[in-house]
Amino acid sequence: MQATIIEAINDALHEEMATDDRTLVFGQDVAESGGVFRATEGLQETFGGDRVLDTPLSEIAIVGAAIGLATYGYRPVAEIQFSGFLPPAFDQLVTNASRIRWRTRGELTAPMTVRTPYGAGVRALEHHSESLEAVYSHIPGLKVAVPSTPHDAKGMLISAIRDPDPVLFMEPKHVYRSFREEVPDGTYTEPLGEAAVRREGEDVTVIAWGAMMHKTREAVDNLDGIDVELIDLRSISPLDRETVVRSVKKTGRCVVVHEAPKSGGFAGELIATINDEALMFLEAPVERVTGFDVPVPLLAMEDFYIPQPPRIEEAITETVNY
Amino acid sequence: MQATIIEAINDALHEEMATDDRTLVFGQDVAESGGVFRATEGLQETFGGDRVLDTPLSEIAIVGAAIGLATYGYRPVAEIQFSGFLPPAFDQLVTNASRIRWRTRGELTAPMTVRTPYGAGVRALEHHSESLEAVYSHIPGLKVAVPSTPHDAKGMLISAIRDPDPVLFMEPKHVYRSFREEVPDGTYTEPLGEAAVRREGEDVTVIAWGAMMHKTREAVDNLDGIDVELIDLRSISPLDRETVVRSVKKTGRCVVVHEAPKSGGFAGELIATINDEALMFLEAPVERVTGFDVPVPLLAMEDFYIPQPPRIEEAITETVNY
Amino acid sequence: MNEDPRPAPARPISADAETVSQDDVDVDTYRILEPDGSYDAERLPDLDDETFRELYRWMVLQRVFDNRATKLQRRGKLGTYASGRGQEASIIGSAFALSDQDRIFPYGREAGTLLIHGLSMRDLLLYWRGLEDASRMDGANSFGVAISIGSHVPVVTGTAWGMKLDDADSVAFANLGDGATSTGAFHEGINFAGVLDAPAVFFTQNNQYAISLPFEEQTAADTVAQKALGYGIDGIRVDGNDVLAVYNAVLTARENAMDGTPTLVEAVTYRRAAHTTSDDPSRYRERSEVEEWEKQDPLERYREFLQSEGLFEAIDEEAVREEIDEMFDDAVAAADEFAERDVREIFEHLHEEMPPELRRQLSEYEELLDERPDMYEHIEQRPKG
Amino acid sequence: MNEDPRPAPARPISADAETVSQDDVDVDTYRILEPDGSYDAERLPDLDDETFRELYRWMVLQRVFDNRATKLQRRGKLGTYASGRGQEASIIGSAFALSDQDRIFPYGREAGTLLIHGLSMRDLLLYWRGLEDASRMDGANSFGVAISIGSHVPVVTGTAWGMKLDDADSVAFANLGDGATSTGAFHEGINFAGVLDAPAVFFTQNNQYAISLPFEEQTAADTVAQKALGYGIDGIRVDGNDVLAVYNAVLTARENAMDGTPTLVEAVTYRRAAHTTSDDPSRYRERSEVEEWEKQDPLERYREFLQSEGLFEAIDEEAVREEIDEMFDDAVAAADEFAERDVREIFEHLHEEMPPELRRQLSEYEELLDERPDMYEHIEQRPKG
Ligand SMILES: Cc1ncc(C[n+]2csc(CCOP(=O)(O)OP(=O)(O)O)c2C)c(N)n1
Ligand SMILES: Cc1ncc(C[n+]2csc(CCOP(=O)(O)OP(=O)(O)O)c2C)c(N)n1
Ligand SMILES: [Mg+2]
Ligand SMILES: [Mg+2]
Repeated sequence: MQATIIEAINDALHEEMATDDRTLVFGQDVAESGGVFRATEGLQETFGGDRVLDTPLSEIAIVGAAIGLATYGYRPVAEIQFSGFLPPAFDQLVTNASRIRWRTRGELTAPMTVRTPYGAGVRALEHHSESLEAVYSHIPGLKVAVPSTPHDAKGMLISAIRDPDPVLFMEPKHVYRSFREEVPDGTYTEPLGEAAVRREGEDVTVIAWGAMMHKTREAVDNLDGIDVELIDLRSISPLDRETVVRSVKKTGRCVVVHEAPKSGGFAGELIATINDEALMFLEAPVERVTGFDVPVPLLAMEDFYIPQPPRIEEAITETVNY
Repeated sequence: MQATIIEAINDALHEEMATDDRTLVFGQDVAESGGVFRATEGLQETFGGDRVLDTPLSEIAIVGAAIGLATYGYRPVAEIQFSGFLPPAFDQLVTNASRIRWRTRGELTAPMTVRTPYGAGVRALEHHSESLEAVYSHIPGLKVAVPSTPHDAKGMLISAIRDPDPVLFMEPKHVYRSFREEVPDGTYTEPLGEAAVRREGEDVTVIAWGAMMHKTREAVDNLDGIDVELIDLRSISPLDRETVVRSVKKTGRCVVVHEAPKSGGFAGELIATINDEALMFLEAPVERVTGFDVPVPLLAMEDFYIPQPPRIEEAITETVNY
Repeated sequence: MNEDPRPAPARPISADAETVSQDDVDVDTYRILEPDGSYDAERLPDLDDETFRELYRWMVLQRVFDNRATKLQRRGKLGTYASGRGQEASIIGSAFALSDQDRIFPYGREAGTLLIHGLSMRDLLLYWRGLEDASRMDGANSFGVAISIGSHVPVVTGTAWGMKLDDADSVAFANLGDGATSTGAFHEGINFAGVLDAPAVFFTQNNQYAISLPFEEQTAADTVAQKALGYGIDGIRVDGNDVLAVYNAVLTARENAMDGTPTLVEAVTYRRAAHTTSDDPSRYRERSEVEEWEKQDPLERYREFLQSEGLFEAIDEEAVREEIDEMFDDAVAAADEFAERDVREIFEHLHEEMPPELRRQLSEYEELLDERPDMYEHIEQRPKG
Repeated sequence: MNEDPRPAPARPISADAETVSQDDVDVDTYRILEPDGSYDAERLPDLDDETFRELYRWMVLQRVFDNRATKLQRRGKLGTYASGRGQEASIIGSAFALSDQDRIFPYGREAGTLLIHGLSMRDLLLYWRGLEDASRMDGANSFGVAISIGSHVPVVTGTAWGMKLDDADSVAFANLGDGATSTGAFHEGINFAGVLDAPAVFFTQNNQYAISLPFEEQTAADTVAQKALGYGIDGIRVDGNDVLAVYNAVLTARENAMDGTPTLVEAVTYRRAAHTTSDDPSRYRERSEVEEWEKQDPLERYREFLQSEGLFEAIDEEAVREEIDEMFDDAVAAADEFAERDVREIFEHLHEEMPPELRRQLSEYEELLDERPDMYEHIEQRPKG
């Protein structure tokens, strides 16, 4: 079928709910109303109120209950309505979700998924536009996935739900509906922990993920005469170091694009990885095209904040001409 | 006077409480009992129960109330008993403390300090040994300081309290009492945002902060024939890029030591900075000596986790011999 | 030691420990104006005639503002908007009970509260247009809007604590929704306020929904007010569609608070509009339910009272509405004239002194914007609606 | 519109909104055994004589274990230890009310609970020696200890929810302290449990302190039990030094919970020991206060009951203590024999499958440990005491 990202996610949830009756979906406004972005539309009708449930406005309890269910044998898929509202539950991720397997030496495990739309560009209110993947990537035991296409959104979400360990599934809400592509019917998985090379090239490696993949692709398409290798990172943690390193060894140049503020952003880990394993192949500094070290502006100014294609183009050109 | 870090902190609090009567100190067990590490000992006796207060077991409320007080004109110095218990208040840091000046365009400001002991090595229970400075460094608007000496602890804490914006002050509890040094009486400040070069050298730049400074110094002292430039980072945010870059341009080699897990750790930002501004000076990859990508083990095994001098020595030697 | 000494409680052993439950406590709903038009004269607040009328005019203003703003949004000239329709008595009644010294912590729906307390209508519109500059809250003694639900509650406690230390004649006043009562921040903030005897008023507009979730599914507690008992503070449950009752309730709460008892007020009302302009309430509630509440319209109820008291004659409702419409038009015009923002604005006001790295980011960006004017093809300085 | 329509509430306008407060609710403390030795025969649980005696033996075990563990710590052979001294009735009484199917969420002081429910004494000692391997909770149906106070409460709710979905004959049982009731996690977890009608028992040992902070300063609420009202669930306040009352209270709570009413139990007791072996309580409380509570010793109170019932004769207390001491000695010996841990242990069990980067970190580290045997000068695999 042809599907947008949001449709693909909805489809993945339907598939997994049908496949494994220990899969549960809950969160704010996910059941009765089908989710503020309609990601969970139709689930309650199909699978009933026991398995698809609206929760109170309690992010701690949403994530905490997911842990309690998962360690008891269920496969919870919790939604946090916007990733800007995940910080209240940060402690549950750090203190319990990511380490219950560790703490109990494998006796209890937390096969749970926390889905949350992230990123700027939808003209929403404050706290609706954050991208804190770098923060979550630093929690050992927590996987962090960010799909950028409908195909991956479905396949990776199914992988996340089936994963034996907790996965934070960050959804690029800016491109939830911006395009359709062919998405296989039925069940399939896309692996977590593997980047995808979207375009092979010789001149420069460009790495992005989530919504930034699309800004980056636009930039790449605008660049004549530069043979870009474009990597969709897809997994922030675990990081597919191999694909990144292999590519940079080939091209000798690299640009990383992300929405989050520059300082402390995930580009740092990528650059450190390149430094570790491909430093001597670098012909130019790795460029970062990122959000600025400020909160995401309110809607009137947010476009200034988001890395736009011309910025990305400049960085690529500069890197190639370095 | 000769003072340990904990004594220097206590002294700084006494000084600032005496200097500015809008300074308040609160947190769990800080008043009546003087703090589990005795950082706040004697404050309540001297400054009274109105200004030095025990709070309930409510990290959200501790940080939240500090914001409310600071925006109302007070200078709160809140203690979070162990940095492993700061995650419940993460949202208050992200959502309110770091951005109230931004949100109100400077009308309201949050001149507040959150003190918290961080790091492993004191044989405590789970969640008592974390080092999440990289996480906090990624929040625009929040300063993050980590002193490593009594002199800095006092001077930087006074700076933090006087800072017009929120400062997270992470104290290396592992070395709270491990040594004394001369600490000036009375009031003085050490700037935030400035690293200190602890030892000049030509062969390799070694960067550490907090408790790791001491492990690192031990390693450096063990290394014969390597002329190390040793940088105590002191401020994680804002980062003193200049000092780092200047040093690496000189030495062409660098090792970063931190306690936190490697992936997503703050070494990434340092390496990215070096990549930005000194890549072509690098004669070897920057080495990271860090905690592993696991939670800090419980007390029986924690020494395995902490970067010990021989590990640091190896990394320095390898980098120099690269 | 017996290896397995426990009796199997699965075979029920009769146990009789007494429980305490919400049935053990009566929570009355305070009301002055009955839906049938009668009222409790004893309870009438001691206001002069003009103030009685002003209350009405401000309720009309809230209604008109909400309508106009919603329309503006539909025309793509405002961002997402959250209407207070149905909650006018709660919004205006509470606002009237506060003094200029009180610090307000808004949660979004209370246009009238902010306007009464000094914010200009232009700035309020600019806020909903997503302009940082408007959150300055110029003229009002107000914190920024707590978009992260419940996140302001502990901050309110801190400010109230400061007021107590200063012996100030004021309170910190939180506006919040029923949804916020499910958050950890609510709990920690109010519990701490109780310990501190802080002069804080936690004013909960229980409009029966947190987006699609009805109050009954947010908590098994029958009321918000009873949550006060868990904190050892006072609770007041008030008819949130009765502006005079709300006024008295918040005055009472305010006095209590200044006397050292923080108070949790629950104004029982109803959100008649969609959650925001992005929401479609037909997905989760029946139109008939809304209609039931329309019959309890707070403006009508209060108008009846004014009429029965002979106070309404001096109000020319038509003229009032026209005046408000004009204010709104002027505000939109002023908002439209508000200069395009300079990119510097998003770099400023985060730190008292901009750190070097941020300065560099700004100057590099300014250069880029110069060199690549096509950047502006990607930058729209307006709501998309 | 009047520019400043508000009356100045500083001139107090009399307002009379009724408040609800904790004075409106009576929270009785359930008790069976009076401190004076009398008891309420009606309330006695229906246990056989041997079980009555087992209750006593386990209380002794808790007491002895705490003493011995504290001493072991003083000798540098255990990490920080948190004693349950004074809370034996709460710890043992609650443990006896639970079935094997119930999942326990411990908070640290309840040695007896874990031992009753199948953990070996060796493993419990290893836990306090900081060995990950012990947190496996071998033999017990238990979650890991919630060292982050309150953090387990929403997890308990989730597990109870799962039990409800499974129609299981069990509850999720949280042990927590009074301190935990101030956390946001407590609030969100219990409120959600109320909404879910989840079979959860939240058992609060109100031992009057959160480290140095007395209960009165943790909350303005008079009791923990009344906090149930804010969640629409049931509360039970029980004398936590009366083992039979605690047993009945938890049985009641458990039955309620399985019938769909989660229950918050407050066991009123006292922490007679230091908070942990790192704490010095003389900094914040008077010895006389401790002595007052020593008079209410839970073991003595229960012994008197057993004596008056003629049940005590069959107990040779000396022998019981000796037996426990021996068990403890054996457990220490077994713990001492527990092999030195291999470094792999800290890399394992975080992921089902170790990610490549972590595998690399491990193998590099193993190499380093080989090459630099002086690493072991920095690595001590034991508590420092
Ligand atoms: C912490 C947090 N979680 C989720 C949201 C998304 N959200 C916005 S408003 C809302 C419901 C708020 O309900 P209530 O507090 O009753 O206020 P109302 O909108 O009914 O006035 C939700 C869930 C949010 N803004 N903040
Ligand atoms: C979230 C969190 N904050 C702070 C601490 C430090 N701390 C450990 S125990 C304790 C007091 C706990 O009191 P209570 O819940 O009453 O349990 P008790 O120790 O009295 O049995 C504190 C503050 C912690 N462990 N977790
Ligand atoms: Mg509501
Ligand atoms: Mg306690």
